Amino acid sequence: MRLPDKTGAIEGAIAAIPDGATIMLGGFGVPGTPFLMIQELVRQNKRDLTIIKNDANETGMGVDHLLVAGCVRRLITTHLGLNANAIRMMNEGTIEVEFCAQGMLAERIRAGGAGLKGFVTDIGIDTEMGRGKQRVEIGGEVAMIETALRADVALLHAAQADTFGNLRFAATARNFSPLMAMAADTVIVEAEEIVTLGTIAPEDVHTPGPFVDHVVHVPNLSEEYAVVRR
Amino acid sequence: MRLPDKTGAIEGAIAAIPDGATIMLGGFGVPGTPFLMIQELVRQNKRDLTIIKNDANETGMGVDHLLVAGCVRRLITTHLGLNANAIRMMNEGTIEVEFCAQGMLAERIRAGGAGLKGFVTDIGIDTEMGRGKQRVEIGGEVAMIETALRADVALLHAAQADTFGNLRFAATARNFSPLMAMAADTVIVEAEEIVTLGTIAPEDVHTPGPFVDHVVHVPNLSEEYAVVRR
Amino acid sequence: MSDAKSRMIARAARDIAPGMTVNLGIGLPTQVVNHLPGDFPVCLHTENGLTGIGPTLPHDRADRNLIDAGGAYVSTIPGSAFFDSATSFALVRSGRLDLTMLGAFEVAENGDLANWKIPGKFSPGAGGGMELAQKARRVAVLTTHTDRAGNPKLLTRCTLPLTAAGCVDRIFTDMAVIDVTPAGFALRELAQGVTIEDVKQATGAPLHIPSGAIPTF
Amino acid sequence: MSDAKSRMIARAARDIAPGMTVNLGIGLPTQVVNHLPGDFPVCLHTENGLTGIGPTLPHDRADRNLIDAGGAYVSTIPGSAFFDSATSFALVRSGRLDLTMLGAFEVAENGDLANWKIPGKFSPGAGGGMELAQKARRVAVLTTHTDRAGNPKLLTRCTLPLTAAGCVDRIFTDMAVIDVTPAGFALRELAQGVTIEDVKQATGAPLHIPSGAIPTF
Repeated sequence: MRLPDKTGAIEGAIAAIPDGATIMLGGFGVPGTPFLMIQELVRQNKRDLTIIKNDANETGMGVDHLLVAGCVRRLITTHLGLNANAIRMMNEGTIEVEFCAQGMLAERIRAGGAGLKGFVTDIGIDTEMGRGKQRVEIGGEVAMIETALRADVALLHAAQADTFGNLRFAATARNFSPLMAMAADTVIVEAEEIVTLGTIAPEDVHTPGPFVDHVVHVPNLSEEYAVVRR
Repeated sequence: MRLPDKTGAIEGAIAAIPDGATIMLGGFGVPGTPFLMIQELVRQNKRDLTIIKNDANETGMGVDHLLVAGCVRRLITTHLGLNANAIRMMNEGTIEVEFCAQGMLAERIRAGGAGLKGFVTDIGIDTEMGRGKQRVEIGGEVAMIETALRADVALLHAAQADTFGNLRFAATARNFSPLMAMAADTVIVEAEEIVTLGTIAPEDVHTPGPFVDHVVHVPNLSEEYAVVRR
Repeated sequence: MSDAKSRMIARAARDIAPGMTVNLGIGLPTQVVNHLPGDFPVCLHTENGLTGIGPTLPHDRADRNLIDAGGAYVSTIPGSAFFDSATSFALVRSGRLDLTMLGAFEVAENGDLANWKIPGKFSPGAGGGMELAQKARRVAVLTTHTDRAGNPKLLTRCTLPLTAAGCVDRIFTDMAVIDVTPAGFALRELAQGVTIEDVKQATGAPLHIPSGAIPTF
Repeated sequence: MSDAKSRMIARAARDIAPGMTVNLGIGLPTQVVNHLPGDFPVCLHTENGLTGIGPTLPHDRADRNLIDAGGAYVSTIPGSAFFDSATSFALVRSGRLDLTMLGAFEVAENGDLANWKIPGKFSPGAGGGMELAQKARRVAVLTTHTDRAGNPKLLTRCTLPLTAAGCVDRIFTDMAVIDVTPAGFALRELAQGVTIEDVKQATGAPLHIPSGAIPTF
């Protein structure tokens, strides 16, 4: 046996994403955000997207390009504090925003990726984040059901990928990416380095290749990857 | 800052486990089973234990020593097919056995480790494994609640640990261990090799040190670690 | 192994398409891999935490930490990955397993599968079989057409506790290839030397026979 | 920074015991680390996936992929570990976080905390604060005793949306160290030059004054 090759070009991989798609984007702040694939979404003028990402980056970078270009209908996120533009669009009603506690967003995505329907938790039960959520009793205690999240597509940035899609992430760029890799019908990864099969030792794989559909090479990173404006 | 040292001796770490404790044991078959700590449990004659482990190893090894010595009251497991002794004790009523589907056992342990109360799934819904489980409706579909599992103690075998308890597992010896490391109040790890802080690169850690309480060195493995009798 | 069994296994191997991720259950299904060409592009999964299973190894060359879910010493190939049991079943339940091939005690014409328990006789626990059966995108069963006593294993309804309901897509036996369809069992192929009547007689449920020639394997 | 604020931060640092795993929230709490001895045995956690946070780095020496949850460039120390966001919050929710120190808009005498939303003015989302507040074994708040307009932040009941109910154990302010007890706020220590009366006046809820001398920080 040999493992299949999943490498391809960024344009074609992104072209297959329809308008109206639900898209998970890796990244917490700058690290892990797939800036080049986001730019390609904007270039191909995708419309009516639901975006699932920890944050909306900052004004002028990443998710903000999608917002400004009018690609986004709905945003599921944990924090918009560094993007005044996103908060303005939310307040004006230009975009819908669903807020999750950060660990709840991570866990909802993981539940989708683990083929579960949801999970039972007491996080936020005494807060407005707990409103409207289905209650259940376990062992005499009342808790809430958080529903699993899945997406049509996940766009992820990896430090290293092999041709089968085994992935390694750098430092805190890992964050939501391994979870999103499990939770989308199609997973597209931009990798700074693409290596031959066997270069990544089996013990050192962060995301196993079977979760990944397409690997695109991004040898030349845009300025966004290193710039922090704060 | 520097990270605390958690290394110690096997006898003391095991001595703190009371009779009646619920103990998770890593391992799927031979790989990952903490045979030396199991032997120490037997030597210290712990009683009335609830053991959570994928399988009961084989007759004459690992969990079987605990069964033969009468240490076990209850076993939560997925498969006893290679231990005729365990099946006999179950049928005779000498031990209680609770069977889970394998991925459900893994996920219940992970849910405990993730501080969740449980999760919602349809696995086994049409089978006798689904009997007696609380039903809920999500998105118009009926599913079941599987409750989280936690333990007083997890006993794990690692290939490598640093003095803070960052762990690496070998090959398929990983299996349930990273999940159990999150799901027990006290986590004791026997490691074939103990290395200085910084030897394991931060990107290459399988289980982060904060989940681990005690690390004991087992430079001389017993015959059980390599013997397969089938 | 009988010639018929061996042809059944070889025939099952032809249902593995290039690029698939596949889990081959303990027993007969494990042997399907021996019938794949050496450079065939496929990813084999085992539920104890490995994708990219390489050849089985003799004990003296084995890595003591590297087994498959059946306990056999296996190896890695370039691109293999190890992961924990939760990730392993996440892969199964989230739809990333294109195909599983499993053994069976009984298969019903509605696709119900029983392969883990015989009350009072055999109850070792379900292991990972339930999730493979319920969640793999495609479930194939490899089994002798009848049990040792000659009783049919393909039935109108299962009598044993189910592994999963309505999960089986196709059955490979030493007599035939049979699909589970909305109308029940449908004959697709015949083993060499086996007649339609032979299969009908050995099957404990109605068997739909399509018009036209039935291919042989 | 005022001398009083700086002493508050130094005092908070003394509540970190050797061997703890600690999450220091964005803002004032982050600065607590500067008051720990260089070889102090503690593990700092940040919710974007790192245990063992090392010193912050200037931009020109930073690793672009290595930040804390506040976006600051940080570094590793020997024994650091990276992990994904689910594992990071598993650590928080499963009780492995011995202590978190958080900022506050309001704290109530029953331990309720509000620090994420001011309806109509500030609603950027809760980030990771809810789980830190609800699940860390011990929750300390660092805050100025009053807001910029001089209004008390320690109240009988919170008026803003809660981050978590009944979660706060101790409050460090520029005026005092106050514990949340079953009987409400209890004064433990006074900042230099601050009187009991000063604290009472600046607190929007009854303040229990223990008998005996009140230590100063």
